[in-house]
Amino acid sequence: MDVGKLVAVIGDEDTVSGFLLAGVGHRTADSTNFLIVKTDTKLQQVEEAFLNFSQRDDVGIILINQHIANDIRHVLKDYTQTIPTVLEIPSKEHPYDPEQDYIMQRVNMYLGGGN
Amino acid sequence: MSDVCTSPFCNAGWGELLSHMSPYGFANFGIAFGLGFSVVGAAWGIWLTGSSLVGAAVKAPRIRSKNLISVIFCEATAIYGVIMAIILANKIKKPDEESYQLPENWDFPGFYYAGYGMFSAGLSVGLTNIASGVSVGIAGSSCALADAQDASLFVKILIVEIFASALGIFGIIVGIIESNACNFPIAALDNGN
Amino acid sequence: MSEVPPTRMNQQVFKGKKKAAESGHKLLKKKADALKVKFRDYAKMIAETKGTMSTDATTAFFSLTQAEYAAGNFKQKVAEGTLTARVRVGAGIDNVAGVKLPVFTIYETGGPADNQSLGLIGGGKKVVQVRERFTVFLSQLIKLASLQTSFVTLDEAMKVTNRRVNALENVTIPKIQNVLDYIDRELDELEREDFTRLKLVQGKKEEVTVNVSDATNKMSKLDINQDKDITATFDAQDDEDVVF
Amino acid sequence: MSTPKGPHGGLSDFNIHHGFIEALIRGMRCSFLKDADYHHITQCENLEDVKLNLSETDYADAVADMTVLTPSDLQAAAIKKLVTEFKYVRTQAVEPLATFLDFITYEYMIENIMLLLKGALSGRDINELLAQCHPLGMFKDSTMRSIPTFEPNAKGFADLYQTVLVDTPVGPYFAMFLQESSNAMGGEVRNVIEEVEIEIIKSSLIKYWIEDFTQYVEKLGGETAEIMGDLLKVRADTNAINITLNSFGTPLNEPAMRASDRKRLYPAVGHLYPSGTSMLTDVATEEELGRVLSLFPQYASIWGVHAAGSDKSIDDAFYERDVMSLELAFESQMHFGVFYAYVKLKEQEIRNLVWITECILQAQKDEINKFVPVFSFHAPWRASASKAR
Repeated sequence: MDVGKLVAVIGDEDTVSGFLLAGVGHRTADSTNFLIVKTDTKLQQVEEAFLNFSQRDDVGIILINQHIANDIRHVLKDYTQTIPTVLEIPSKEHPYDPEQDYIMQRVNMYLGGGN
Repeated sequence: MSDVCTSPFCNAGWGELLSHMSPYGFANFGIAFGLGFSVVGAAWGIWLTGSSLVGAAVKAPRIRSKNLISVIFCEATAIYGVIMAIILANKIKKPDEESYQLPENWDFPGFYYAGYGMFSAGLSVGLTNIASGVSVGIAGSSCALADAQDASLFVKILIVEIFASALGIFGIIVGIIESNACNFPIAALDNGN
Repeated sequence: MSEVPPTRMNQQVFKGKKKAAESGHKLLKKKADALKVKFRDYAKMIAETKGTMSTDATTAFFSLTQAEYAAGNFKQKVAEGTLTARVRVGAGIDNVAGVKLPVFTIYETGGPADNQSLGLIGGGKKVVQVRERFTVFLSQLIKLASLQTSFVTLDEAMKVTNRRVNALENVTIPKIQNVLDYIDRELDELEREDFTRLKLVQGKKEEVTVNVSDATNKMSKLDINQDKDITATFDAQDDEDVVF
Repeated sequence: MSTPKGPHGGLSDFNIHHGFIEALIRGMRCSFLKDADYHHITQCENLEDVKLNLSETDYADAVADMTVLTPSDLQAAAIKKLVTEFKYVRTQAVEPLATFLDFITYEYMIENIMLLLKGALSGRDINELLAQCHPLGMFKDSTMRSIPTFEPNAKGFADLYQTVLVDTPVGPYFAMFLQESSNAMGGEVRNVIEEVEIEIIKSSLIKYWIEDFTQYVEKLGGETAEIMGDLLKVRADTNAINITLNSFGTPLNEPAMRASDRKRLYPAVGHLYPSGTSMLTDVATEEELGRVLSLFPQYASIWGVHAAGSDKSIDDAFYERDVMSLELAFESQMHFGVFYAYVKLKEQEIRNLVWITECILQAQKDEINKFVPVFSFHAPWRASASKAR
């Protein structure tokens, strides 16, 4: 086992390809650390992949496209672990919308309320 | 060539073959070649033009009636052949008196001249019309393709086609002039007059 | 509170408790403030990083588009073949005011890149550009991930600290104060009771001495006048003092 | 003087067999987007407008049933349209054009075969892989049907290669590659495919394809050999240059690999072959590559674009040059080059459309005009030619 944890990616083809090129991809005999979500990918698959990544102890960060995160928001809401960290990232078709990001909501509330 | 034929009935070669052919035969071959080659030229041209025209009209149907003119140009070469054939056919006259042998004072030079003349007139029309037909065909094919892309090119290429078509006219003009001098003698020459 | 026996001993104990609670409150308050400052910093940093992240993301995705224009559709090939993670994250720990914050650091194994010859026939340079852009984006994201984890952890820590501060301020200290007050009151009461008792005892004692002296006087002199004198020495007003 | 003639006919008899089909493909040339169309599309604010603009072009049918236009959907629809057109032409073609057209599809077949083999090896669902294949490079129906029946494991994979893929038209290229590599590696088919990178296998196959295609075109002779031969030579050179340039920074550029592996990828045809390619073998840095290319005037200018380091990349320069030579193929009649040119130019157009829609989608207005339009009056070579006139 190498040192360091993996970065898992759940996203559309562009996002996943990009990160794979950056070198996060890891394929072992029975599992991968990424999931390409296409239009015909079932929601259940996404949920399973997310739960799987979040339970693996070699995963440090889970990157997930925001529009996909919105689809499995019900799962994300119940997610309370600190590690792996779930990070919502923009995708090509869906520019980043801070309004939908749970963390950004908190940040804005705090900064807005604090000022 | 070990055994050279020495009999008087032996064929002495192409020269003898050609000189022994009847001038009527030559004249009629002239008509046949003139018409036949012209029609071959026309058909060839129409094929070249037609296939391109049909193909190009799939995507640009507007060219279909305009470019029929190319087909008509090709057709014209056949018509030249037909005209020439009719002119030549009218010039073949059989002798007034029917006999097994031509009389001694028959105008043999004129007779042969007419035969060879009409043969070559027919051949020149036929060959020029093949060339003309093919060249009109190629130009017409390009015309159809060009017109399909840009309608303004049609007239320009049509001029090229007209020049190609003119090649056939050269042939028919020369052919007519050539055949003008050809008169089949119909009676024996008047001796002493 | 009633279970606390109001003794001097206990008073001392509770005074100590109060002092401890107050200093604890002060410290926690300080910690809460420190956390709050940090928390604000993180919040600001997250807001900033998320802002730059979205521009990074745009350039990263656009480089992908450029590469696709130059190299054709190569995306499906990226996920093929064996892959070994070249970029991993190391988890360190940062300490802010006693709160342990997880920190991710980008960590490259230095292994060879997968599918190195992508775009060999054309567009290879653009593919390299995609690798670079996405690596930048990724490092940005990893930074953000640290910030975000810290943010959540700090948030949690702050909640706990604030709860403690509030608990000390609003529950524990008043409770101790109440106990102290009660002990004070009870002790005062006891004191006053003692005083009365003492006075009574004193009065009784004096009565006894007077009676004794009366008896001796009676016995020695047996004089009625002397009896009057004795009552005169007892001032009526003096007596009132002892009457409750 | 006689016009050069091959088995497919010359000026006077080409049309007898191929006149209709050539006219058809030239008629389809109308369907390329015009400068004005590009102008309108690049002005669009969102993809809805793009769709609206496209419905006035030849892509009307392709975009008609799309509710939301996305670049990838547009690409798929446009490729589908191209494939329909190509299939139509293919069904009308007679020999030797039919074989020529098949040669065009082999390039895509190579791509597909690689995808299938590599995908099957990493245990992907084969039906999913089939969906990703380029439709132009689809195999025969019977082959396609039999591919999913193989099990996605090592044995099934070997069976797949030995019983099905060998019989496909690109099978011989594959056999050649395997023979060449197994001499070097001494391994089995499976090992070779597992160990060699997909792009390198693909490059080798493409090299064999170019060589084979060139040979066929030479055999056809005439105008086709002249025009199509040149297109293929240029293609071969482009590949050689790109392989060299893109190998920098990868193991292929290591001195030992340069002569053994990289040299093998250079096609044995082209203007650069053989003196140029043998020089390219020893090239290790960009500077050296530039020095070699400066000996070849036609590539010196393209290299100049790269060396200048402007925001135009060498790929753009190659595309520009390709589009120019492909357009020029349309300038001559009665040869087969137009069919190849049509497919390649359409591909360029699809690339352009994807580029434009992506730019609009990602709000990159500054970049939107960085594409190479097809049959544009503003193309640099046309513009400079008309200025000179």
